[in-house]
Amino acid sequence: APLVMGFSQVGAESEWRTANTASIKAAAKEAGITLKFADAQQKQENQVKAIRSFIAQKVDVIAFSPVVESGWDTVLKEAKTAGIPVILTDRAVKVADPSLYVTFIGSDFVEEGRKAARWLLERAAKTPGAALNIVELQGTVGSAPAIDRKKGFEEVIKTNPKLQIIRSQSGEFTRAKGKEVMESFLKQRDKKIDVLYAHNDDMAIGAIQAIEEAGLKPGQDIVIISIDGVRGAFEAMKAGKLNVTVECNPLLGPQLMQLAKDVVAKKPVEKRITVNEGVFPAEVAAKELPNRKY
Amino acid sequence: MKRLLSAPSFTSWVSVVLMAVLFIAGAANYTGFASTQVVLNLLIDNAFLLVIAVGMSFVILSGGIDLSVGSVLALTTMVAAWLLQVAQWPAEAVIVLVLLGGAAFGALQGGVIHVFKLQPFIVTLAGMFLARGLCFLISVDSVTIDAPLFVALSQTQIPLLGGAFLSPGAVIALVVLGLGLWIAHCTAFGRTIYALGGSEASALMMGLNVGRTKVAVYALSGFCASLAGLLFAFYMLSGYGQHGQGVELDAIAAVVIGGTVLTGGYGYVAGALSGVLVLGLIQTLIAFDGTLSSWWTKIVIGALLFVFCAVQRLLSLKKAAS
Amino acid sequence: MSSPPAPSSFWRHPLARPLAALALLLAVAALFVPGFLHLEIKDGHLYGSLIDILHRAAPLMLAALGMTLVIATRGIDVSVGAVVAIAGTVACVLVGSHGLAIAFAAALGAALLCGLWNGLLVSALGLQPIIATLILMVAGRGLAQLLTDGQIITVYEPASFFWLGGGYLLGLPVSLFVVATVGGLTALLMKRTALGLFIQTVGINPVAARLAGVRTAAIVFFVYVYCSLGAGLAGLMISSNIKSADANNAGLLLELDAILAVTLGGGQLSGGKFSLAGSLIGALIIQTLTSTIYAMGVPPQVTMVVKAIVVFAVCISQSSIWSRRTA
Amino acid sequence: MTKPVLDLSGIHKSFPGVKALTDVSLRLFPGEVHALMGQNGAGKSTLIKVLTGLYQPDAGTITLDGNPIAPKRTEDAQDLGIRTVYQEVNLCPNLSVAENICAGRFPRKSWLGGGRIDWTAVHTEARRVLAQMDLDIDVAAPLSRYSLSVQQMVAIARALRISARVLILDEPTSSLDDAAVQRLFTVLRRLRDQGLAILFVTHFLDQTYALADRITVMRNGETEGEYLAADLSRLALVNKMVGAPPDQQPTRLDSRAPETGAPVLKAVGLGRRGALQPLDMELKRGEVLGLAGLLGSGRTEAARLLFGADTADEGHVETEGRSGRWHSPREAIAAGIAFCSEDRKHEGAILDLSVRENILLALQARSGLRLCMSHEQQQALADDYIKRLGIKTASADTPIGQLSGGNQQKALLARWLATEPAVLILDEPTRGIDVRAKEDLMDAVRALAHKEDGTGMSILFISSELPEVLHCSDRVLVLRDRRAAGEYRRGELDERSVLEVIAAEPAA
Ligand SMILES: Nc1ncnc2c1ncn2[C@@H]1O[C@H](COP(=O)(O)OP(=O)(O)OP(=O)(O)O)[C@@H](O)[C@H]1O
Ligand SMILES: Nc1ncnc2c1ncn2[C@@H]1O[C@H](COP(=O)(O)OP(=O)(O)OP(=O)(O)O)[C@@H](O)[C@H]1O
Ligand SMILES: [Mg+2]
Ligand SMILES: [Mg+2]
Repeated sequence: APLVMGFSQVGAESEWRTANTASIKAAAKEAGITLKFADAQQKQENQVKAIRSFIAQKVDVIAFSPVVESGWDTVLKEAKTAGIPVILTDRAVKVADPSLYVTFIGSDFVEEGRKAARWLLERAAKTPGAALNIVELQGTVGSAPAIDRKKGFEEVIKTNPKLQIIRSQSGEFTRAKGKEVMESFLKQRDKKIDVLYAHNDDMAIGAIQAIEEAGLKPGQDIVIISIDGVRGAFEAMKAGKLNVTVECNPLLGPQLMQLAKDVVAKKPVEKRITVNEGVFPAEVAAKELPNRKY
Repeated sequence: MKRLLSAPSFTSWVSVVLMAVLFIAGAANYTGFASTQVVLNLLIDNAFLLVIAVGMSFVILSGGIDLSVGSVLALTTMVAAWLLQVAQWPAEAVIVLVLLGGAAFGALQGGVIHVFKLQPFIVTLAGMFLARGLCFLISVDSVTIDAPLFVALSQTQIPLLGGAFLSPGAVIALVVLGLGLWIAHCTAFGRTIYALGGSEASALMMGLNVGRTKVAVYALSGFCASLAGLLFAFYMLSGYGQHGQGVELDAIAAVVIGGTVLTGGYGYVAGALSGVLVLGLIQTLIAFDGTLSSWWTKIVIGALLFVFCAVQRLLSLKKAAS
Repeated sequence: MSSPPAPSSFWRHPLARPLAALALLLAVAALFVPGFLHLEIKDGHLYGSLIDILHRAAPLMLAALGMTLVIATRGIDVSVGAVVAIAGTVACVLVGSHGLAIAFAAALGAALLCGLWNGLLVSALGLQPIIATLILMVAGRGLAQLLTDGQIITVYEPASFFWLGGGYLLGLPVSLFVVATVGGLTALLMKRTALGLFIQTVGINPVAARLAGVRTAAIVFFVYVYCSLGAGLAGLMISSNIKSADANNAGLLLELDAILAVTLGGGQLSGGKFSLAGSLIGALIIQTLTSTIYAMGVPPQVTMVVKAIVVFAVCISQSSIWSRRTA
Repeated sequence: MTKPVLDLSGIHKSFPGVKALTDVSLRLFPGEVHALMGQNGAGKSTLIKVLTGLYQPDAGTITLDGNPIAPKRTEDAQDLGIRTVYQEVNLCPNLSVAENICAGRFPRKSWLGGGRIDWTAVHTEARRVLAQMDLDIDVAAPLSRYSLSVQQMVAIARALRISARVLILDEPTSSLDDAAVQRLFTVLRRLRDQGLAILFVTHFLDQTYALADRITVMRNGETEGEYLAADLSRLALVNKMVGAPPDQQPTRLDSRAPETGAPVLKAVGLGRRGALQPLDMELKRGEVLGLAGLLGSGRTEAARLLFGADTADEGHVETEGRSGRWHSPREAIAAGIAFCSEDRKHEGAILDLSVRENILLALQARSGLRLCMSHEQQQALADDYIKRLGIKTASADTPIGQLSGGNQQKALLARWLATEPAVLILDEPTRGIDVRAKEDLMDAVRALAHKEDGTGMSILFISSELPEVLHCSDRVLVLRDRRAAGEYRRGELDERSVLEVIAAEPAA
């Protein structure tokens, strides 16, 4: 019988997520794995319910992208008791007993924040002297990527006192809110804005519109850094409106399926598997664009 | 049969029958569906929702609404986690404190509604922002709970026949439901709630204590929300400001599906159970199906909800006609 | 809607308190944020925070207008956000291939269908409004995502598509003219026909309304259709503004804001008397609050608490117990 | 002389724009029935609401047994031993009859039983109090299932259940029939003899004199005076209420309509299961047809079927031009029928809307969305009816909910008169309106029907007041047990014999 995998996805809140889902579904088909897919609509309790139903259905392996890091002990213990291995994707979980999951494959949000900051440090080094005022568009308050991307970014920025975050507000990961908040930032004329750091591409794209409508040139008057690396971001870079995007690779389907097979076959796997993620500055955008699958 | 048809609780019976139909459909289509544990999981996974729905039933029966429950749930998990992990309080003290806190939060809202003669919707909406905001003031990140009592409650399995089990949370929820039924049907307070929902002006003229009842109803709902928060904390072992997003709508939906009229005065607290189970069953069906994309999930939930409500409504209409 | 008797004192007027709340908010913003009230001409149109507020509030105002009527009949429509998503998506999917006119017509047509559906469930089937519209609230966003396969549809062409949500006319955002037109037409409809009277009648006492010969079912049906159409227009505006359709996030929780706007404007959720102007002011209060919070640089984790406190304060200031004391 | 139990003095109360009470005083003595009389809008109900804590007086003192009291809520008044039946039925329609009677003071199980409500005791208790008034209904059924008159009796039963010091009844008899009134009076007399002080508001002079020992007359929000019932003649009482010696009684020209008028409304075997047995009925042009019967005899049901408020499940209705069944009141209205319901609070008034809008509503609903007249015309129409029917209101823009009960009733009548219907169905139209207005109304009814030129309205007149029915009607149809029990021409019968027919045992 084909391998059965239960997969609990966070939701379909962004293009990134949709690409992630698509990759997993396609890879499962490719690998001949029967996929039980459950969408949690951004709620942890729904994920727990889904995992319980996977256990009841006696699937061979469970994989999921946790909505948050904590709160998984009980249900994972149930999975372990039922003898079903668990693979985490996309983000890690905090559990008292690390044997509750077999492996974790996915991105490191803190690292993404750091990468974004490092790019900015380099750029700042090229233009010594002037201080750089940064505005930050945060993700949804309390969400893991928002917390971690902020943390990583701030950690690195601290090393250069000339870099100052002058405003930081939540744009809830959406274009509309990103635009609205950026509009508001632009209206305050006490300090000049030099850099925009957005926690995802969607907000950056919204903010670009706001900057243009304020009569400024995005990418030139204001340097824009964002994270995710979705197609829209590359198009913006190609048009010179975005300076850099830090990739957060959603296409981990094939890797996940391979892992699942290994895990079920009881082959040893590493506890932490990172996916390849790059930093794409505007210069390489045109070349890279045709390669983007999402 | 005729008596059943004419009983005012007919709508509730319709829900039960429809639920059975949903379950049989699931059992026929998906392997592993027709097991005791799947049924019990409905209770285990929705224990917190059931507790909130019981509180919400009272609020809706009294002609009000409480939108703050989801946020109070989150705030409870957050405060509990903070007190346990950061302030290192004993678990028992934390439990008592958050329960009192939830009741106080609800009572405060009830007080504002009564004293200033404001609409419950808007006051509890502000309460919803407030409670959620307070979570983030404590911490934006999620806080793991490792207090032994909580862990024990989280992982205890109460064995039932045939290897199936129930969680302590589910048992607590059932007890709350029982208490709710008792309050609604056997106490003067419960009957005053119905009276209030039937006609507030009349209740006032009948010399019932409208003010105290209103405050108590919201206090009860706040209490249930914080108890649900504790169940949630047992369930997830974490405190987090994003917990319980949209739970208020689920609870309202459950109560209304269970046959309670949103404008108050008509319905049964027991309906909360059938409402919660219907919502849970729909989710379980979808999880078992496992082929739906995110958007088809939403569409199917909507469609099942529609079929359920429409059939329920048509059957009740037929009854009214006959 | 009936013309109130000449107000003996300013505070008796139903719009006085919402207006005062709005003024106070603006005053606070002006005090703490230098240049908040500053307006200048840029690229031939007015530019400044005040314009932003009006511009941003436009979709909410449209939704609030419809919600006002629904609430006046004792109903509620929680599907507004989903309709926003559907209309925006339909427009963005079609505009590239079929042109502006067809895209807009199709979007409004989709919204109309949503309204018909809601109206049918509430008035013909007799479902409770919150459940009837909850169905569309859940499924609607799914339908919108189905159209886009979960992607965000970005529109590059034609530029005229962006005019509705981002263009300017006579130095003011086009969206304002849309709101003014819709609001004006609605007000006319309420004043120059008996619709306003019937809506209130149905909201206050549906039994008596039926006995007086009012077509209660038709009235209820109409308000849901109207509300959805308003939401559809709001959806067009939002997607035109961000030049894309984000089926999952467009108009998320807009229904709550719309209901809040209606109540802040003095509408009673128990049905009956309503004030279109009040709801518009309510919408402006909400947007001013949001903009002020952004402008004052309130940290995002504190935002919610601030919002809650302001909503509490505005509500309590509108409580009827004050007027009784002063009367 | 004994001291008063309850003494109100110098009570002032004003609403925005209206002075409802000015320097009102009232004394209630134990063991006496005290009638509070006054025209519609005189301030009777307002005074009662002040007394029971529902409104706070602007000035004035209330003493109970010599101790000043200031009830802030109705419960306070209840705790002080003041029980009240308000003018409009103020009970909860969703609760059962028994609960409505016992709410607030449920019999409980003992501590051992968990202190929960003793439902058996609740039901027995409810049945006991209802039995005092000879009412034998299913007390477990929701209140909304019963007609207004039954609801009114339940409200009275609620007040009677707990022994109190003071019992206040605001127009308790407005929708009761004679037998029920007599039973109520028996109970009240007994309570009076037990030393209870009873305050009683009514517009029926007969009842006043049958029951009251003392009368306080109110006029325009002021106390006109307090009298012993024995010292005050009827005429004097009316004069004091109205404030001026009555202008010459209008000569009642009884211009009888030609009896050959064509039938404008005909019911053929019209019936509805559980509500009305098939009924044949004919209403001719310019005729007043009275519908008499006991409580629950099916008069309201007949009216509702004729109007399409309920759909009939057998038989049909014939009007000029069409025949069939109504599916909604709209159809009936379009065919020129109007129906003024007995339950003005739930089926008539749109409380938050102005008097003008309330008057205009049916007319507007008939002409659809297009405004049927300009704002000025509306105003003129409303003002016209306010003047013609003597509606006491600050202005046509006052919300109808702020009017006194009787004035609301008149405004609702105006709503239907404004549609100039061919057939007007009046269900208890005199409910709660004062003596003078009642006479005016009956004159108006006859005048509307009996036009010389034969264009008069046809009126179906339903009232629990048999004298009214007999006085007004050209023909009387008696209903008993939900079926027609006989039809009588004017003058064929007197009150006594009709009563016999009405109350006859149903033929087996
Ligand atoms: N809530 C209110 N707001 C404004 N005016 C009111 C209110 N209640 C009563 N009034 C006014 O006070 C006056 C006295 O009304 P009240 O109801 O006491 O009359 P009543 O003597 O009981 O008449 P009826 O015999 O018709 O019942 C009326 O003019 C009425 O319009
Ligand atoms: N005295 C009574 N005993 C038992 N049931 C009654 C009594 N009076 C009325 N009912 C109930 O009330 C219901 C409604 O009858 P209703 O009183 O409306 O008829 P009606 O002839 O219009 O009387 P009225 O107009 O005087 O109220 C009936 O279903 C009947 O069962
Ligand atoms: Mg009165
Ligand atoms: Mg009747």
